[in-house]
Amino acid sequence: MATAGISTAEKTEKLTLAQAVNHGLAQEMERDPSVLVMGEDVGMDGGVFRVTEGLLDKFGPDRVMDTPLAESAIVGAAVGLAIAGFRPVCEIQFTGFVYPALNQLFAHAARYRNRSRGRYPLPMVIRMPYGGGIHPPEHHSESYEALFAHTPGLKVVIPSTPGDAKGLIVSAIRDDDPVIFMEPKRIYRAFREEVSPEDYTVPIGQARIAADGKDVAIIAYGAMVRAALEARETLARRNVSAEVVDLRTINPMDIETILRSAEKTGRVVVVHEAPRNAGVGAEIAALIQERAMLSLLAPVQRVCGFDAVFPFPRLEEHYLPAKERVLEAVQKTLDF
Amino acid sequence: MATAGISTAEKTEKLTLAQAVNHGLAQEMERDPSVLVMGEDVGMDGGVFRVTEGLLDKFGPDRVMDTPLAESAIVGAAVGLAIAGFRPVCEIQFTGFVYPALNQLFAHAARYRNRSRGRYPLPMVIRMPYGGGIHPPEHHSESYEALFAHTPGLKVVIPSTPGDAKGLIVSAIRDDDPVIFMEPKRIYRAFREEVSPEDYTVPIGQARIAADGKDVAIIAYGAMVRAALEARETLARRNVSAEVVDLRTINPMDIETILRSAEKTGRVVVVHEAPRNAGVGAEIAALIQERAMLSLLAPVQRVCGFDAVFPFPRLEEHYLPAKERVLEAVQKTLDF
Amino acid sequence: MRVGRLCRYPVKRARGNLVQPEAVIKARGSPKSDLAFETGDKMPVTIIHEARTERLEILDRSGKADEALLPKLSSEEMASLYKLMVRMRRFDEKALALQRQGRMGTWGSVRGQEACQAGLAVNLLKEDWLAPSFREHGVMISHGIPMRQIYALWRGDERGHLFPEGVNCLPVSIPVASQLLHAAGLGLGLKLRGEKSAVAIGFAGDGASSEGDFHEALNFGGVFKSRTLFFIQNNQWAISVPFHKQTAARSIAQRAPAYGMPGMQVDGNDVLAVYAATKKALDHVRAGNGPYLLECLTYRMENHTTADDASRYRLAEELAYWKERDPIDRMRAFLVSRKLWDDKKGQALLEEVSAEVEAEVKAFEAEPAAPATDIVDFMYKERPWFLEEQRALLAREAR
Amino acid sequence: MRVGRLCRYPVKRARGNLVQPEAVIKARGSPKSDLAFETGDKMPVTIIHEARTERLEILDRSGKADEALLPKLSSEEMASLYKLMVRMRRFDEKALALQRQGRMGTWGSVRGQEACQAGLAVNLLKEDWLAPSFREHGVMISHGIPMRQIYALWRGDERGHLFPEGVNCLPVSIPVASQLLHAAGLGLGLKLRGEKSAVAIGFAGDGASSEGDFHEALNFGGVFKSRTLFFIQNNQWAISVPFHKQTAARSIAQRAPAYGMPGMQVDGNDVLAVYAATKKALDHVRAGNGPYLLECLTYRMENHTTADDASRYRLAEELAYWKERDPIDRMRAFLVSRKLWDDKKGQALLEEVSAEVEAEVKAFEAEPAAPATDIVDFMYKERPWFLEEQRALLAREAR
Ligand SMILES: Cc1ncc(C[n+]2csc(CCOP(=O)(O)OP(=O)(O)O)c2C)c(N)n1
Ligand SMILES: Cc1ncc(C[n+]2csc(CCOP(=O)(O)OP(=O)(O)O)c2C)c(N)n1
Ligand SMILES: [Mg+2]
Ligand SMILES: [Mg+2]
Repeated sequence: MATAGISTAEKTEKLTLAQAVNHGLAQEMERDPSVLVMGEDVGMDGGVFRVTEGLLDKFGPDRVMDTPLAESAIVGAAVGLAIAGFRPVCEIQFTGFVYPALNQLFAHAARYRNRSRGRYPLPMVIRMPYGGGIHPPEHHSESYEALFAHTPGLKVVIPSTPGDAKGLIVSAIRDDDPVIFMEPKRIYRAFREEVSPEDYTVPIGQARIAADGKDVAIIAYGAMVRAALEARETLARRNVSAEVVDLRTINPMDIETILRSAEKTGRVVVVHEAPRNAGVGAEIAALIQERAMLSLLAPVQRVCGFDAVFPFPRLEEHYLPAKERVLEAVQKTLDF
Repeated sequence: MATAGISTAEKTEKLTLAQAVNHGLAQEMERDPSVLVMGEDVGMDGGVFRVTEGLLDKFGPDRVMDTPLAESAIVGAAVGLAIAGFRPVCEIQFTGFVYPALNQLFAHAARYRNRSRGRYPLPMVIRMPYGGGIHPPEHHSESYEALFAHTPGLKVVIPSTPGDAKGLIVSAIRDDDPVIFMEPKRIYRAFREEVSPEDYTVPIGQARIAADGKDVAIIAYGAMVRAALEARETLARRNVSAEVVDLRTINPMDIETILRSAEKTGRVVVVHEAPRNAGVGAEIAALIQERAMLSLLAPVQRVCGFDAVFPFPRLEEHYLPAKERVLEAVQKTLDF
Repeated sequence: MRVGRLCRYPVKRARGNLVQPEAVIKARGSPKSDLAFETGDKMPVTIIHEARTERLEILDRSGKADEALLPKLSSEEMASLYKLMVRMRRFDEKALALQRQGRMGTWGSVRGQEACQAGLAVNLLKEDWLAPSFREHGVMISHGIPMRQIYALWRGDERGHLFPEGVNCLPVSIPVASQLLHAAGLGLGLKLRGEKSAVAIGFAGDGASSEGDFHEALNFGGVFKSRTLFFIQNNQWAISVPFHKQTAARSIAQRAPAYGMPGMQVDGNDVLAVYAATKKALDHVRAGNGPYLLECLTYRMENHTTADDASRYRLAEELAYWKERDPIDRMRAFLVSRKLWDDKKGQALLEEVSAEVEAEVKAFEAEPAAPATDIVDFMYKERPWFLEEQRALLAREAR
Repeated sequence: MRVGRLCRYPVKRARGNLVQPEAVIKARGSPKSDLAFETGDKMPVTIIHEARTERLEILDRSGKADEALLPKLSSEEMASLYKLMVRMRRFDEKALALQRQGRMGTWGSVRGQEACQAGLAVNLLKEDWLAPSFREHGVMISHGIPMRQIYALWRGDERGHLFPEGVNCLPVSIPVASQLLHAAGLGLGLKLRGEKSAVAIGFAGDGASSEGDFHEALNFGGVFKSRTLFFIQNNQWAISVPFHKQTAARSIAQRAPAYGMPGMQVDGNDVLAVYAATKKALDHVRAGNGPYLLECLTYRMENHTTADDASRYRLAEELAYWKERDPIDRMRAFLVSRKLWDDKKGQALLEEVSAEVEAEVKAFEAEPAAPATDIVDFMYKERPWFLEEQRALLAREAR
């Protein structure tokens, strides 16, 4: 049977990032009957972004569960389901609505393996769209990856392409530890890409050189990778060769790749949407100066969201880091 | 009337940090009838650490409220009380139990002034003991200041001495924005200090040079200031002159003082109990390399808690950063 | 080191007379549980609690009223209830039209819930506080918030939230149920201030009732007898999730006993019933008896928001069924049957509210966007150094 | 740019036939609310829900039983209930003694609640799962967890949590009420796995019942008919806060209707009543009828924990009152009155359990501390690079 969401194709297809996640979910549910999908509106509605579309029809209400409107219940019940032998994939409708679930995530999901001395690992995935760019009401544009990165026991993954999205969601589902899987909603459908219908994984913990260069390294993830690549084009015209590193995993970070690019170029700019203060960019800057200071030709620059609430739509474009701000930061490293 | 907690003294008294907070609370409640204290066991019991002791007898149940066991309710109701014209001071019994309140803190307390374009500022204080060192059960040793520092709209204050504790709690209560006030439970009663019975404040946003030096700057806060000072003594015997900076406010950070010490010494070690990854130490290192790289003689070193769950009591001493680890880090900056 | 030495809280080490003499405890009012003397004496099976939950309906769907229950309202007051509803609907329809034209952001329609919000609105005093969720436009414009501000808000402009001085309404709260706690705290604040009339209204939907904050708010309000009306509009859907998947309970109203407060359900498409029920509930709260839980059983006639497509999960026949129970048609039928309304009046009313709505649209669309620096300017009373730097960047880019 | 263009979710842009044909919705089972056909037809006041909450008591405080209600238990079974309680108390008393000597960490005593936990324990099957809070030692040791492990745990050693294979018990959960959600999810998992007997028991106290997670867990369990017994020990105190300050409700049991599940209150100091009530509740859950809410009304005889000093907030006379209602004395009186127990038996039992307890203490105290590297070794299945580095530091310091 064919429904909108799910691929029945034998050969490579052009998919959006949202569809790629959908295909990854469908493939894993097919392969492993212990995989469950649960969350608000994930069933009949297929998720407000249609990422779980078609799964209810294909796998039925025992494996695709519309839950009550209660995020703590979604994650807390998933903990129990994981202990019962399932691999729940929870959807939190927006990152701005994950806070009610933080007690279950921080006090339990992140700690259960450790607390039980390895007896109860929790193979669970918490998916959530994150970031700005869709002009929604308040609370629909948050980027809170630093919270999860700062919490020992969680892994944090953020794809930036359809191909990675499928490979990473599969890895996340197969991972025996809780994985926070943040999806850049801004590029859910921004572009399509050839995605193999095969069963493949992209390993958690490995960054990707999105484009190589020698003068400066731009480290980004999620929707910001595009801003980085746009900046790279402009820089090329100015005869500046920029390398773009797509982090893909926020925790555990790919320290080798980060240091290699830093040492190779001597100049680093980190880009993310989240606020600056104690954000992921701070960690990257701290690590680089700690471990590669002597190869630095300039201080690591950070291009972040403001230390302010994400604005309502009419001012949204002023909040998000854009190509111009990346260029400005790169210039700083060149002029230093 | 005199009860255990509350000072009636006219002249300077030797107080513990816990007593100093208690005196600050009592003085402000005396001065300003809109100040309320609310939380679990803050009334009849005087708080599990006795920080609110005597307040119920002195100010009555309408101003000192034992709440139901519900952290989201404590903070959420405080938001409403602040809008009604009160200045609630909430106690969260331990930082490890603040997670259920994070939705109210992140989605509302931190955003209300901004959301209402200044119409509804929220003068409220959220007090919570934090950190390790008392050999308690799980969840009683957490240090999560980075969460709050990363959330725009909150201020984060951590005293390390009785004198500062009183002056800072008073400033926090008088502040028109929400202040997270984290109390280092480990040193609640570790030592006494002369504290003036006068009405005085210590400004939020200003660090303190706990001890000056010229070869290396050790930046710490809360209970870690003592580890830093102990390290300083040992270093002195090795003819290394260490400056100790007590941050006091985590957000907004005192950038001038931090940079001045960094530029003066060229070597910086940051110490905190919280995990490393995207912690406050990362922000400090990032800021220093960003703004003072040329004066650095070595990379900024971080001495943090492990990226692991705070262990149960039998292994606790191995988790907490101690003098030895600080010395090791200082040596790294000297050998660089 | 002796294990556990450090792990007692410092009870024994703090100063002063820590062990409270019995006298002191008694003086403070014994905290002894009122249950403390209830077991081990009686036998065998005792009924410790009984509860019944009622639903009030006054108008049937054809507009025929139960005379006995008819609230004592003058003809004008009856008509004004109707007028309020028509004004709300016109306001709402306009927003949907603007959204289709790309002149409005995501809009959550109040269509179908006008009776709930009008029946409440006419019982409100100026000094009452609203703690709205995102679907309370109807009662908000009735409580004194200019339409233009709500339009501006959902068009994506924070300045819409700067409500006129003296209009007691909190900003729109989007995390469902969270505002119920603000209403509980505000209601307690009003009590502590010694208010004798003002109360706080906390709004939430059927979906929101599953959140932990719903529970904590009602329980907190109950314990402190806060001056709060918990006003639940059960429109039977939470986006795509129907009420029977939201909870195994048959109603929200039957949760009142769980918090030791009174509660009831009312036909939310029957404005006279909502009027009567709200009046009863507000009398209870205003008198200082503590909070009240009122559930309005209504129906969401539109998509969840303009971002939603309800045809994916909802049957057309269900919608048709509820069209026949439209709160506005029902009240009009009632008024007409009593000769209190006719087409001429209807025409005049429509022209009046349409003119108002058009004027408000003009006004909000005339507003230029706020300066980008507004992003950082309302975060704290004083801007810290980093926001000064970030503000400079925004200002630079603006040039 | 046209405002709002981006702010619709991409309904219109995704591929395929998005608007579900009615047929498909029907085929999936119409999500139509079962309330959808209930308003606008009936008039005027209807009772939509009635609930009564019962409390069961079988033994009065003198140990006299209500014959009619006496559960059908053999003499041995009756005695075994008593033995379980004595074993729990001895285990608990020993921990308190160790703590006073600095050989134990913070200890939360189960004294006074033995009847709740013994009455439940004897109804448990090996395959049942416990989701304990921090005061469930009694039922835990009865369900097969070695005393030494619970001692080790509260002495501050995570290895205590490595319960024996096949003993279905989750680690102790300290954030109150949070474990109720694990029990709800586990109970759903057991249902999905097609279990016909196994159930999950979620434990919480009266204070915990105020947390949002209590509400979310019972509501979730109710919706999914999970195989979960929500077992609430209302010992009337949450540290220093008495039950009547915890909620305006008179009982926890009366909250069952709020979640569409059955519930009752039982005298938690009456082990026969707890036995009977638990049996009834477990039969309901095992049969697949969904969750059950059982409230045991009991009393915390000790300080909250060894870190607490209850004399600061609790009247001596209240404690005295409850001493007269001690669950163990009461059951002994009953057994003695039936010639099922005497001092000789009592002496033998005491010696037996004391010997066991002493052996267990020896065993746990013989355990050397775990290596410091354990701090990082259980965080993830594989250690990431930073934990390798941190492990090296710990190893270095250990040398
Ligand atoms: C805490 C939280 N989780 C998720 C959402 C996303 N969301 C917005 S409205 C909604 C459904 C709300 O249903 P209900 O409470 O019945 O209100 P209604 O929309 O029917 O008025 C959801 C899930 C949210 N706003 N807040
Ligand atoms: C979420 C959370 N907040 C606060 C605490 C601190 N605390 C530990 S036990 C307790 C009281 C619990 O009372 P109750 O639920 O009645 O259980 P009891 O101690 O009576 O067995 C509190 C407030 C906690 N453990 N978890
Ligand atoms: Mg609804
Ligand atoms: Mg209790």
